[in-house]
Amino acid sequence: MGSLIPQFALDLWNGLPVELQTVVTHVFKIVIVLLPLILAVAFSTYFERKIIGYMQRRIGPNRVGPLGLGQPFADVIKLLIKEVVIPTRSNRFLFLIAPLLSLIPAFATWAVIPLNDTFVIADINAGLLYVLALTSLGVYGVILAGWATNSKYAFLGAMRSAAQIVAYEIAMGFALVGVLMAGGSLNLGDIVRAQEGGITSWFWLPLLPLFVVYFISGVAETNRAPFDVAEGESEIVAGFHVEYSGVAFALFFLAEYANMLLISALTSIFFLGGWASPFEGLTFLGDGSFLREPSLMWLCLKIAFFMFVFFWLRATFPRYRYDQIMRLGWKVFIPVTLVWIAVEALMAWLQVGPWAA
Amino acid sequence: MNTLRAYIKTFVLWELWQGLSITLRNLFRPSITVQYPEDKTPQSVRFRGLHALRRYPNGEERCIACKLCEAVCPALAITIESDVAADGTRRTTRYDIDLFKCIYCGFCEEACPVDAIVETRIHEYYMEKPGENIMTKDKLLAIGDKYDAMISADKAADARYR
Amino acid sequence: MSDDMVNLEVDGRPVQARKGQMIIEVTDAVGAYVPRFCYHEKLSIAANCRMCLVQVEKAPKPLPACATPVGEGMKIFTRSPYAIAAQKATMEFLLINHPLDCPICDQGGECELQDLAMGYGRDVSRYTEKKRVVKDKDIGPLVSTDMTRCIHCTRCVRFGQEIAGIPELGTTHRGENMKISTYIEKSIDHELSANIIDLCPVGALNNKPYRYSARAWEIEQRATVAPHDCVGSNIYAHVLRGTVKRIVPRPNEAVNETWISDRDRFSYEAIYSADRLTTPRVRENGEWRDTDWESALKLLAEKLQAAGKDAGILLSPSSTTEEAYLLAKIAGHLGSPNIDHRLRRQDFSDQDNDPEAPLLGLEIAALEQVDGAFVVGSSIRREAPILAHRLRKAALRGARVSFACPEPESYHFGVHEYLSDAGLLTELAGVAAAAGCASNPSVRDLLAGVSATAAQQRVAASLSEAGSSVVLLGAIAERHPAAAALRTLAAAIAGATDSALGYVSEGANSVGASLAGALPHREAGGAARGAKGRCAAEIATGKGPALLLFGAEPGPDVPAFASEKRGYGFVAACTPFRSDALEASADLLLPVGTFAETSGTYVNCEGRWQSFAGVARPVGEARPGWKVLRVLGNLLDAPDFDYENSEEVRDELSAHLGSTPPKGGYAGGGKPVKAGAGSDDARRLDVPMYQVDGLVRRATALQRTPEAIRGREGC
Amino acid sequence: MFQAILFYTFAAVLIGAAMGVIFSRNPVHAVMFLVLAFFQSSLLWLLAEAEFLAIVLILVYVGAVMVLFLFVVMMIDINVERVQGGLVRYAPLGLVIAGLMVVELVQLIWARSRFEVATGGFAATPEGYSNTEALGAILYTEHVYAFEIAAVILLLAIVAAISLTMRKREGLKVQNITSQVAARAKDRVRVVKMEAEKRQ
Amino acid sequence: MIGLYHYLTISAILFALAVAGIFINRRNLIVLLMCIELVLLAVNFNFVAFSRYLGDETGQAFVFFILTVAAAEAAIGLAILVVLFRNRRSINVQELDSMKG
Repeated sequence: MGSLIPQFALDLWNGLPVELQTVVTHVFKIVIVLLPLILAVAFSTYFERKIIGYMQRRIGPNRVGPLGLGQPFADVIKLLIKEVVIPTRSNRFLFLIAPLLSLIPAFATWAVIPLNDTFVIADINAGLLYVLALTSLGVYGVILAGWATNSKYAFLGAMRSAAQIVAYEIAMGFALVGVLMAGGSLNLGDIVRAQEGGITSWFWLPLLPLFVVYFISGVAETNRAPFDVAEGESEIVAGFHVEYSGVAFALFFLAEYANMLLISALTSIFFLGGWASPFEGLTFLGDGSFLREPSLMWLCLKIAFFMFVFFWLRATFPRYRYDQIMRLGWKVFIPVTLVWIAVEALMAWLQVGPWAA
Repeated sequence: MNTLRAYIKTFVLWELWQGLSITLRNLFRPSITVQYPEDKTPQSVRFRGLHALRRYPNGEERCIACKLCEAVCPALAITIESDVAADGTRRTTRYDIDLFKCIYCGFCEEACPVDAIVETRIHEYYMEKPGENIMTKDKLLAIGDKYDAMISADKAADARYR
Repeated sequence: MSDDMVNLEVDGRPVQARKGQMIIEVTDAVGAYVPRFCYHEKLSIAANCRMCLVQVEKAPKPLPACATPVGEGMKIFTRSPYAIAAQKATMEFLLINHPLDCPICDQGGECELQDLAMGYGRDVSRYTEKKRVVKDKDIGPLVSTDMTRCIHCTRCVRFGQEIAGIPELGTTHRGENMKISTYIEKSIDHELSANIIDLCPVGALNNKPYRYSARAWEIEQRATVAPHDCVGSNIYAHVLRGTVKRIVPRPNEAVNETWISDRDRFSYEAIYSADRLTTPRVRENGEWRDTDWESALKLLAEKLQAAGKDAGILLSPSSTTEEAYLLAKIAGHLGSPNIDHRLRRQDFSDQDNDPEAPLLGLEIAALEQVDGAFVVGSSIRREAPILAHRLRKAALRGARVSFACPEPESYHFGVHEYLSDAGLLTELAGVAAAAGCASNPSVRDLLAGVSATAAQQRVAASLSEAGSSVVLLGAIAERHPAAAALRTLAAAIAGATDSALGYVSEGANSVGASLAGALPHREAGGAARGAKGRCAAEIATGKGPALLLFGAEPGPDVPAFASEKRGYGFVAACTPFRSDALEASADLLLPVGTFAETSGTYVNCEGRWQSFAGVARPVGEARPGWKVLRVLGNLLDAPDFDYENSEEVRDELSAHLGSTPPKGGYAGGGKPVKAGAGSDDARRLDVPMYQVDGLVRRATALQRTPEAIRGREGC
Repeated sequence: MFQAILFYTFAAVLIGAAMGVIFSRNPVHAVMFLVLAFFQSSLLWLLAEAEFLAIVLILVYVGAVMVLFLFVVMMIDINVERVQGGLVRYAPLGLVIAGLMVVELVQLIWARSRFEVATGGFAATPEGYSNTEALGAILYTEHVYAFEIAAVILLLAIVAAISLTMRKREGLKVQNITSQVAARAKDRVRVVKMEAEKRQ
Repeated sequence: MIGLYHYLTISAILFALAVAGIFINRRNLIVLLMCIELVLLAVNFNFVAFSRYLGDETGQAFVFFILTVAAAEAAIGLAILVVLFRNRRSINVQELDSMKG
């Protein structure tokens, strides 16, 4: 590696103050994570339409570019050149800041997500807490967008969505309590490392109820179908972002898909062993096989799988009724997680599962 | 026993899996999409699209301003004004169809005693400016003249079933 | 139960009927509908369509219900298979020669044949032979013909013979060659003749101006009142998208039965004439230009305010009562008594003896019950065709109806006496002398040296011998230069022969205008004005700062006011139409609605208040007259002018008038009246039938009739 | 130096946000300013290397309590004009008192600092020190009773808040979803056999 | 070097502002509650600063408890406020002078 970079560049780099070096390396890391992320968001809209299309025995986008692959770019360009209409009597500042408020936490959370054993932007000890703290911030974007629009539909959508997010956050939090009990650390890298040893030693098996609850709560948290009452078009037009158009709407769109990717990544890390290979223990694959090696590819595959499940759910289920969503969150998921935490404590005490030291 | 089974089904999300399996199965089935502008599904000769006013072969307008189409129109899309023509016959001075109001039910066609108003198979049309949705008598006659062959062929094909 | 009742059964229901009634009258009374074409309540029975065949028990054949008198114990079946088969067979024959061109027939949708063919016609015709074709006739500008459609019910023929009194149409040839036509090629010319349009059950006789312009089902029928004569015929306006398409009679036995005059039927054409004034117009420096209502009314208010008690107001006698009342109120607010509606009157010398309102003296329906009638100074067939029809009915009953009129007119019934040789005044004086009025102080001077001729004596005798009789004063008498003397004489005759005295007043609403106080000498309700104003003739010929013409046109309506005689500083006209004379004499033209566009009330000659609502959308910026006057009143700061609708105006006036009906007749007595100078030049006094008001003058179809042409040539 | 810049920036924004809280006419703006204030505090605590508390502050305050505030502010329809009417009237008094307190406290602090030697920064943390771990250690040992009591207080707060705002609504029809899901056609539909009516 | 006194100063200013806020917004119950949160934040600042200064985590443990209790207080305070508003249609402190609920 070192030889590839000219000496004068290295000299220049070493001549910089340490603080500046830190800033530059971090910015570089952030760009490395964010660019593919945004690209992934763009293409996940394409794959969503394709997958749902095929599930409904249609083709999906196929006009822009080969196989319709240019569709995301066409969408982006369209959204970028559209006018941002600001409703009269709306709160202009909050109206414009709200999309950013929902996008920033979705991206900022990626700071603590380890992409493989070594690469993570910020390897902090309280990583899990950081994730919880930032995911809880996403609600501000929604609630402010709804309120600042000064429209009853938007406000209703925002209220629904905010209440839903708060409700499911608790279930998510409890599920994560189970994860940190099993992983023994708040650091995400450590949690992944605690799952080493093949597909059976990943946490999804001992924490199966928590895994299910976490992922479904994640779906609810991102306001995706079948939990998308916040934008239930049959009742409240489009929910909190009714009046948003152009770039402002694109940001909400971006935030939604970034959140989906985030939930997928977090589920992979917490329950499916992150970058670990599912074939880790299988010796017949040969010693040097890349299939047995833990790598970024496995994480990406896992994320892709969960993204697929997001689309699959959307293609399958009709929209939940709002009161039933709340019932599911408060009366089913929270008790289930609490019970399983107790069961987990019992298992830890009896030294079974991941605690069988 | 049944209760127990119901509980187990609830906890393993049995019905949700059933639903998911349906969509997953369909994911691998061939799609039935028709690539519209290139491929078109076959059209019945009775297809009810854009309206046209017809003429007799000698060029005389068929419409006699009996206003039966206006009366039968359930959407009140047709507006007719009539008067005595120069040759003493009964003729329309105005024959407007509001395409925004029209529901393409074909009643006007059925009501017409002289087969003057017909609905053609044209369905690919558009408006660009406000007011273009009003089909005036001139526009309708022009369509009738232009697609006379198609209209006559459709009428002939459908005649034995009427 | 009296002897002349019989018991019978209709479709199993026991019914009682008078002897001599026809079956169809009984079935109609019990609501069992029998199809018919030729039968009509107002016409004689012809029984030539055979559609009304019903089954009567024990009768060997189906009997025509319209021509079979009821009998005791008769059992009638209107819906039995036998009856229906007979009716269907009749229908099949009727349809043999009918062209079935309903889609282009104006009768389509309101056609009796079409309706009944739905119930009684066959799906498929069995007739394969050649159909008969009849050449159309041109019978004038009012009625269009499609004689191939005729089913020979002869309603039109019977109407001519029985109602109009002149058999204009008739049948020629027999059997399949039978035709309805005028015997020689000519127009139908009677003033009621267009009623055959309504009578014709098929599309053979149709409304010519209305031809092909609308269909029965898309039309809205709105009730209103005809504005051309003092009868106030009840009419329906048929309105399509806010425009009047035609007028048909609204049956009202007390007023016009089921007939209306052609004038009432076709005058609507004028509403959409090219002469229609669509925006307020003002003359500035001799140039006419359009303006808006606000500035126009402000200008008018300013001028009227400045004129104050010298302002003059002339209104048409066909203005609604509300308009008259509001004008009187405005005049009162200005302090000006110079308001009048008696535009064509010349002799105002005894206007204090005018009755409260120029009433007919008896009800219109009672006119056909009189035994004697003496019509003075009225070509009544043209002035009020419906009244003439009532008189004809009376004459046919045996009443002796006499006329004294300088204008020769043919009457379609046996006239008892027609006094026209000497002048009107002389003839009337003779009759008065014959009636024994010499002792009457008011006419003593007039009768000095007068001896009655034989004809005059017969007239007097016909009145005094009659059980009930009436003396009617017409428009010519009112316009006569010696009107006061004529009226005094007529009153004396009426008094001496115990007859009612009545007026056939001008315009549609002379009675209403009089009651509303549009008079220079009386206020609303009949109280005398403190300061007497100038009467119509004086206003028209006089001088002053401002004049408001309401609905009246200089020239034909106000003969005395022509542009060159104009002595007013400012002349404003509220009028539906423009005319050259108006543009020459006026400074401001305000477009007001015609009778079809305004709501209002006409009080007819028997004192009947008939209110109507606006039926059509106003043309251009024309506004109902009462609204214009209301705003004018507001601009003049007149108190109590905040009317929401015309009903409030009417109710205010009727509350003002109280519950006692107005008095008609003659209010004078005692004081001798001098005969005014002037001749009865009929040409000058008579207004041709189709020239009476602005609407009629602009009704194109009416103006093409022979009557109108004669009238124009006569003028 | 770098740290000082960050500190002063965050401190300035924090104080500005606090001013915003007390001077905003619109309660929603006040809440948003308060959120900003908490965020800045959290950043300042991060600077002081109190990572755990910084994140918990965000999690608890910004993520939960302030959302609650926002909910309440948005849901109850406050007449802002009427409620905030006295702002101008009381502002001078409030500011005078605040200024007095600031002067006194700051004087006190800086007077003390004048005589104290330790004006320097905080003690450096040892290598491998985990704030979270250290805090956990004392919470679960020394302060375990207090910790339990705090948990009970939280539970109590939940119960209290719910029971306060719970509203029994008359005539509300509630579904029993379990029974709905468990329902089968044969339980609900009864096929009744009837004799066919005789022809009249 | 940023140290204890900086944090104490911030805390003092924050505290004073919060108290001023209580004076200024004495009509609006919600803002009063928010000012109390600010007061608690100022207190927490002191605890954190001293804990770091003394190198003793007990101060931070206290902050933890204060956060807990403050959250509970906010929840109950808001619940009371909502009930109050529901009954009186007002959150103006000066109008809440009746002892009867």
